Amino acid sequence: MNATIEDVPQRRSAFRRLFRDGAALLALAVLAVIVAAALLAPWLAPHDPFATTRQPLLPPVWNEAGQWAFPFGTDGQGRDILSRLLYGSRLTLLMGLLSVAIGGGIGMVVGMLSAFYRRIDPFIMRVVDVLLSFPAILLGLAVAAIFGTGVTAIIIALAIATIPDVARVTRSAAVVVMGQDFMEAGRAIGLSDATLIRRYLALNCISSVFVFLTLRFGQVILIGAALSFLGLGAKPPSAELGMMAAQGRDFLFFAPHVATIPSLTIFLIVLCANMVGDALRDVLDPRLRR
Amino acid sequence: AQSITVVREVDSDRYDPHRSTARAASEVLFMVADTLVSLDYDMQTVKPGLAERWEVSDDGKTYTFHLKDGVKFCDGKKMTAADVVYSLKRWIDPATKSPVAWRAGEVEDIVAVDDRTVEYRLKAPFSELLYQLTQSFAVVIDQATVEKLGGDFGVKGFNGTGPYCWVEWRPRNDLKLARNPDYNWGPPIYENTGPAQVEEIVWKIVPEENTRMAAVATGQSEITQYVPYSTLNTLRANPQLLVSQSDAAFWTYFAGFKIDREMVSEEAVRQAMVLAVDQDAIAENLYFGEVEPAHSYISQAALDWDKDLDDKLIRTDVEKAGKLLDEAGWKMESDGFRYKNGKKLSPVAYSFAGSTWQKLMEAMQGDLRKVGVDLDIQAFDATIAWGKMATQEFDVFGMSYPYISAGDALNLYFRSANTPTPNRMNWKDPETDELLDRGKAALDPETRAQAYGKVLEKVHQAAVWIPLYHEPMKLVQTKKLAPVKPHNIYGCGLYKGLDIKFQ
Amino acid sequence: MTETTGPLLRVEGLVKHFPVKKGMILQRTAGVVRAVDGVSFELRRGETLALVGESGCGKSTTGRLVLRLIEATEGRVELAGEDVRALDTGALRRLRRKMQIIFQDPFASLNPRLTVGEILAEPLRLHRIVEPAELTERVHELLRVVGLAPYHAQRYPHEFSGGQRQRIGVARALSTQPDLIVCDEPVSALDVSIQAQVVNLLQDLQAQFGLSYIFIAHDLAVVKHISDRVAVMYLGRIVELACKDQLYADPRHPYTQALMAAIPRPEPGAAGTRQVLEGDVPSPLSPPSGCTFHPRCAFAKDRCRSEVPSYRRMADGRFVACHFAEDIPKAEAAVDPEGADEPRYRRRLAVLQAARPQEPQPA
Amino acid sequence: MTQSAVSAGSGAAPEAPPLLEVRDLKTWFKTEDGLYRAVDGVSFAVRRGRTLAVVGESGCGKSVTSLSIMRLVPEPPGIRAGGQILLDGEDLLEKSQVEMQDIRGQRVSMIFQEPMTSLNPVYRVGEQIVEGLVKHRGMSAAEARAKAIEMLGLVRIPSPESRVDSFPHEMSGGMRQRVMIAMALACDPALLIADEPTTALDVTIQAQILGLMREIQARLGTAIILITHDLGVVAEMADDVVVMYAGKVVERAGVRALFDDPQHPYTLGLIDSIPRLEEKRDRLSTIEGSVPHPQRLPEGCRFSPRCPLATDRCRNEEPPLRQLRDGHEVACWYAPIDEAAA
Amino acid sequence: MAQHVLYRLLLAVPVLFGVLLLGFLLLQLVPGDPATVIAGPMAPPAVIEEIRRELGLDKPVIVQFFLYLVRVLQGDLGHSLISNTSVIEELAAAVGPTVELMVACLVWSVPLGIAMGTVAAVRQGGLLDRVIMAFSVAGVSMPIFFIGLLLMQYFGFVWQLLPFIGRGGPLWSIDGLRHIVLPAVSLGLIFIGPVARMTRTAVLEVLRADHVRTARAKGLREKTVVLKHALRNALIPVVTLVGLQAGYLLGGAVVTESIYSWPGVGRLAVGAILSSDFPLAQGAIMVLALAFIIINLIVDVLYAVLDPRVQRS
Ligand SMILES: Nc1ncnc2c1ncn2[C@@H]1O[C@H](COP(=O)(O)OP(=O)(O)OP(=O)(O)O)[C@@H](O)[C@H]1O
Ligand SMILES: Nc1ncnc2c1ncn2[C@@H]1O[C@H](COP(=O)(O)OP(=O)(O)OP(=O)(O)O)[C@@H](O)[C@H]1O
Ligand SMILES: [Mg+2]
Ligand SMILES: [Mg+2]
Repeated sequence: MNATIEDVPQRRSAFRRLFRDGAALLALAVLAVIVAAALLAPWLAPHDPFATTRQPLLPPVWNEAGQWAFPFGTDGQGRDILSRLLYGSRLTLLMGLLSVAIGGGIGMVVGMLSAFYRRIDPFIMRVVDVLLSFPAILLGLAVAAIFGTGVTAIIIALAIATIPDVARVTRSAAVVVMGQDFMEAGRAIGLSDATLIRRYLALNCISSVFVFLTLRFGQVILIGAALSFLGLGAKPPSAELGMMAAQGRDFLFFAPHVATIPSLTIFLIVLCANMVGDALRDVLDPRLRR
Repeated sequence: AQSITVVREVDSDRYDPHRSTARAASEVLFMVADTLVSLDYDMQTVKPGLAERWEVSDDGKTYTFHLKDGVKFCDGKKMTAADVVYSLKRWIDPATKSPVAWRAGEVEDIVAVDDRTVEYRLKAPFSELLYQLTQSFAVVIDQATVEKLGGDFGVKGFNGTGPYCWVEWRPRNDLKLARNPDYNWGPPIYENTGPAQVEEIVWKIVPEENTRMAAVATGQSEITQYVPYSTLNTLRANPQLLVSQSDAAFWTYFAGFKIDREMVSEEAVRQAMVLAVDQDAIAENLYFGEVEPAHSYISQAALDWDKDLDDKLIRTDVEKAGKLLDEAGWKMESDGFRYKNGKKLSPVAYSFAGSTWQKLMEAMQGDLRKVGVDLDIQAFDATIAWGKMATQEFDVFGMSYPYISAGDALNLYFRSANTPTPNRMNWKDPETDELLDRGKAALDPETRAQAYGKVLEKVHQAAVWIPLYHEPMKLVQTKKLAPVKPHNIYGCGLYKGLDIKFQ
Repeated sequence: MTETTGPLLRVEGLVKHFPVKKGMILQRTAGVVRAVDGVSFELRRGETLALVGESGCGKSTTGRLVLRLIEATEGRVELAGEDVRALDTGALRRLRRKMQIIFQDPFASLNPRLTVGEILAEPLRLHRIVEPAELTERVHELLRVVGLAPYHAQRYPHEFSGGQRQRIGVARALSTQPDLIVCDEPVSALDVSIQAQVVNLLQDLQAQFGLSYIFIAHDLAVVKHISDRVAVMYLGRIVELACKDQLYADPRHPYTQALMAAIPRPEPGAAGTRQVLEGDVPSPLSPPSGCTFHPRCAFAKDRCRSEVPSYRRMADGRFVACHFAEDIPKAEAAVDPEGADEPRYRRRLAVLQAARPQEPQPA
Repeated sequence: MTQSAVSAGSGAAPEAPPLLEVRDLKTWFKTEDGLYRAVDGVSFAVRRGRTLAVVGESGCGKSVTSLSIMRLVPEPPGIRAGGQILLDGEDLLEKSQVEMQDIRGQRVSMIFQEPMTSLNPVYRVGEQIVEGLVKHRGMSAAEARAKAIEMLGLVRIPSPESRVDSFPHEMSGGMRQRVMIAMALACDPALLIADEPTTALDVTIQAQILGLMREIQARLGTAIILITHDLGVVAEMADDVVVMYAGKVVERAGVRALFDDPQHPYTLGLIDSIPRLEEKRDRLSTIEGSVPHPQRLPEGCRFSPRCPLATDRCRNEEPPLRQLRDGHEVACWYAPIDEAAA
Repeated sequence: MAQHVLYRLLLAVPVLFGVLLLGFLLLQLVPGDPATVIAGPMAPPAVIEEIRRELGLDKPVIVQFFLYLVRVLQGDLGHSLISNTSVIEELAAAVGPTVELMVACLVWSVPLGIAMGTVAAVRQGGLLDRVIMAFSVAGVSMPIFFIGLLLMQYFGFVWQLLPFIGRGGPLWSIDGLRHIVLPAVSLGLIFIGPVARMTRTAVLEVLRADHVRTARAKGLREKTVVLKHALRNALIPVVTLVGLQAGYLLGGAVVTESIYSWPGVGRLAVGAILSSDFPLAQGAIMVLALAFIIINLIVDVLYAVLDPRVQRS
């Protein structure tokens, strides 16, 4: 009897399909290279990223006056931009990752609880609305004013700013899941709320939240950079891409590489994260599939 | 429509001469009001201002000023000796809470002898008085306006006798001044003592230095002194622009030690740190050679600088710095920093946020790293920073200041009475106080120079500061304007702006 | 206790009002949906009671109330003599073993993130039905019972067709060895050919395990095939409850009659004669006064407009909620159970069935 | 394969050419996961004023067939892989989309399964009916509105004068489906394709809508292609029936012939697996297994894996649609089944 | 619909209150002490104490908040600690330019973004779609200050086409227009991306909807189908999302205003927070939050206009 039951052919797994999207794959590869380079900064960096030299504002090698010793040139204090870039990416990525992880974690829990316990939903959503009324940059400024400037302040601000968005996204995903019969089936079996939330709700929301967080990761880095730009930024001597861009701004008109190279690196990281996120969403969100 | 725009970095909190000490305030106050006496470009010669002449009594305690005739306020009211008296007395009135009242000396009384004569009586001689009276704190303002506007004086309006009149201030955006057409009592340092030659001056706030540079380069601003050094060479190469410079560099940047803090209480440590910092490199790399590296606490060209000290100044010597630290018991560990009794040599430095100080501190940090000192920089935004720097919680602080003479600088920073601010070093030394008193009260220049010279020697020896650089005055202007000669009084390059005119 | 003699399930005066809330902060109650409005019935062991009625009449809500998946507003539910509504969380969870549910939508009723094995093992583990060592064995057995193969345990729900998923749902319901299964339209979403498979499966399982079903459906033909008794619901109330033969042969409530008349029969030429019920189902937010069916009822009198008919037992043992149940004329379209001719294709079918390999009987 | 026009099933005169004839229609989909031969050689004909029912299980290609006639299959991923769709002799597959715009809504109309979502929620129903009239009939706004009200009256919507200004969400499902019918019939099309028009509705409402469709057909003489999987609806509505399985037509017959004398094992199983009110059975007969996934179509006869009679020939060779007798065609090597064996 | 809007207005009250509370609390926690800031660096402790008392800073936090609320309700936001001007006046002067900038940005970027998104959706998978999507993903990945600086460098500095410092005057004057071009373009460029993406998604979704199939089945022209039946419906989610993106836009405005020295609320807020000008910062945050609420109110009204389904409920 079983021989006659046709099974549905297995759909290509999300990852296999992701790998067929050339652009996304490239983006993923670039991102991987950047992450690896950032991780290996101490071994890759040709110079001490904090050591000043007597050659400020050296242009990059593709410029006539460039020197191979400083492939991307030097900044206003004669520090090697490539080395600072490597270390800077580290901090920037860490900043993005941590704030997205913290904010995303809290936001997800809040969103799921809100969808699961409809009683507290209106209250939570009002709080989320209030939080949403604070543009991330203002939040960043205020938090930085409290905790002092520095990466921690930015991470806290960005994490807080991430919470309401993630909570919303999670909630709307969770509300859809809540409406499905298997939630009721789980309850009918006698599962506790905690198990239902963990094994049923969370597992089914996580992919859309994950996609959102991938996209959010880029945004967070952008906002972080903007915060640096507005005068917060990491504490010297540490290097952070946004801060480097802001410092390079002083030389924008005649030594543009000091600002553009870190800016472009930010752009590249965010672009890749967004492209991967887009591709993930296309793959994981069947509604948008072609 | 002969209007010019001057871009600058920061705004003042208000434009009340007695309550605003920022350079941003003085820049405008010099234009909208006048002082009794003026200072010449050499920063040493006192010239007439509202007073056409003056006498000093033999005991140095009484100054008699004879005022020019026909001076009027912007609102058309005639200025008299009573206005002068009112203004100066408001300055020293405790109710005004002026942070710069000390600059007026120990006043016994100021009286209007008649409409055009003012007598300034001191309790003790004050050799610097005339210099102080050239500053913007000593401008003459209109009592009626002050009383009418109350707290809004210098915010919503102003009434002075300057070559320009107050039109409108939009805080943090711009401040508009219009020419006073009746003006003809300009100081003789200017060729043009009559009405100003442009109709309107707009002081515009552009915090980003790069944008300011671009603004002059593209003609959106006609003149400014606030361009980044890094761009000066580019600007000099621009045929439409003119870069001029005042030789007097009486604005000094330094890092001070709080000498009673454990970390930097040893003279050897301080000396080592001074030795480690490479001012020449900083001037060259950070400022493109546009500033004068400082090894002295005041410009060596300033009045009463002690020439004997020239050879005794501490110059960069990294090796010697290391040796000093070794001797003092600070041992280099494997992480490249020095420790003593398990404590890392990591002094906390407070500084202003913003690119200037950030770069400067980072450069120092880099230099100090080389001798195993880990400078822990904490930067604060201007308004917080002042409060922070009034505390006792840091080891090093970054500061810059304008001065006219040795006496001006030393009396400000090294008096015991001036702790905790501006004497943030906690330099409490009776001998210094006595020498300063002597210099201040001296009736002849030699005595004064000698007294101040001693103080200079003492503090240099104790290595209480790391001098960084003396900032010269550089003006960038479009060639559409006739060349403007930079002044350096209180760092205000345009001073009264009487020589600004289109070609 | 009267466990062995009494009915397995007794439902009395079950009411569920959903408040319709307005406002996000103050949550005023703007009205109530009377989803279930005084439903009473009994269910014996091994019996199948069907709930039929149009969409939104409260069938699913009733099923859920019985299982206490949602809290009732009023009424009493007794399972094997135990008051379900009075149980605390722990006791309720233990009781859940005894009552299970099967859903309509085979696509939404299985957690897509768990393998079939995990789905089936979950209740076994939770209620400690088997020793952990025997877990896999038991999962495989369950799969076999519903006609799937053990190797299916490693797969995820999306790798199955609708019919297969419905079988997994059935297996999950069976895993706790329940006494009662609420089947909420278990075959509505399936194709005809698959529908028959699942209906047969349910019947086989009932015979094998002595299950009781509450069978929710709107297909009266399927209901007739599977159930013992049928309850017809209209706007949250049972309007008629009777043995299936009684009901199909002679429906007494005008709504039951209309419902039966409306079913398209797979008999060419049968249409055209029947009378069609006019109008739409009223909103449960503002049900009509009196008998809620009166606006659509061909026999409505003044009394129907004002007086709510009681839910009463008629002489022949059925329950009905109509003032004039005895007087309503017999419907033309009523079904004569033995009335059908042997179809012409019977012999051909027999060939087909003969050719088919013998169906395995569930072990 | 029969290329000639299909003649009547229940004795009607064969002389009139069919209104629409579909010949060997193939519509495939090319997707990331591979090629779906959703419709793979479908032929049937619709006569004027008559109803053709298309039955089959979910996914067998009923909707794709109807959308192919309307040329509404999105391309890509759809591929017109072959065949002809002759409307009064014109091949619709050859037409450009712009030409099709004049045919759709005017000569061929369509109504869909979901009355809840098939109307645009942001426009009043009147406006949505008027659109077609203005486009195809060139009516003025006032004329079109009058016509819309008339059409709403025709589909028995109470007080059409006010209902014409309602939004879809203000109507019940049954009413919306009536509006859909009014809209489809507004321009007096010769052919109406109804894709499961009552599946989403309650039985009582379904009965209303089906009655309405019969009535309107009688009045306007519109030919109808009725797509459904409910054999009850087929029996009630159709004149001719096409049974589809996995993208193919397996049997084609007049409605009586089909119910009384089904020939294909699939049709047979289908008809017997539905429980009937009139009879009492212990068990339903079933068709074992399930519909093949369109990507795993078996070789040969597509029903062969589920067919108890299947032989190697069935598994290797695809049976063509053969005419058994007048108007009754079946795609099975063994039809008619030898009943002597029983 | 009026009821709907009124309801949304009522809803905004608790949000606004929360914003006030948060703004107040945030600034309560700030380490800098307003009294010290006012008194200046050299003031003796007694003076600072007196100022504290004047400002009510010695009272419990709750009382301070209550007093603050009372004052706010009376329209008194206090005085700037730095410039001593009335906060309301400073804000009033800054709101205009910010609104100007927002309008100038939205007026071109939203229609263009919607057009681009629609075109991309209609040409899904085609070259144009890819180009537009590449552009928009680049747009959302670009740091706003980078765009601003690039535009400033080329259009302002290198080619000297447009001024880039401050506001030139009201929008209807030539100078005003010239000055707003660069900020509005910078801000708009970061906004086009999200709008185009959202529109594309929404249009794609609507194009798949049953009612669009109905419209096609009616024989309507493709243009009518897309513009009348798809776009109108797609605008509903787009409008909502634009509202949700208001925070993003406001954040962008803060940076843009800083880059171009645009005298708006964003710049004011940054300056005030950086200089611990508490009353001004509180006021500016409130105004920005208010702007957010107002944008969302406008969105709600638009939503009601676009979607007849909300009008009754
Ligand atoms: N959670 C809920 N909140 C508010 N109303 C509800 C809720 N659940 C159900 N209802 C309403 O209660 C009524 C009965 O719903 P129920 O799902 O029981 O109907 P049903 O008979 O199962 O219909 P169907 O055949 O469509 O499944 C409906 O009007 C429905 O709108
Ligand atoms: N746009 C599409 N892309 C890919 N495959 C499609 C598309 N549209 C339909 N199909 C496939 O074509 C096959 C036939 O679909 P169709 O909608 O015609 O079935 P149906 O007979 O109408 O089923 P139902 O009764 O469920 O409506 C299905 O397997 C489906 O997956
Ligand atoms: Mg239901
Ligand atoms: Mg279909």
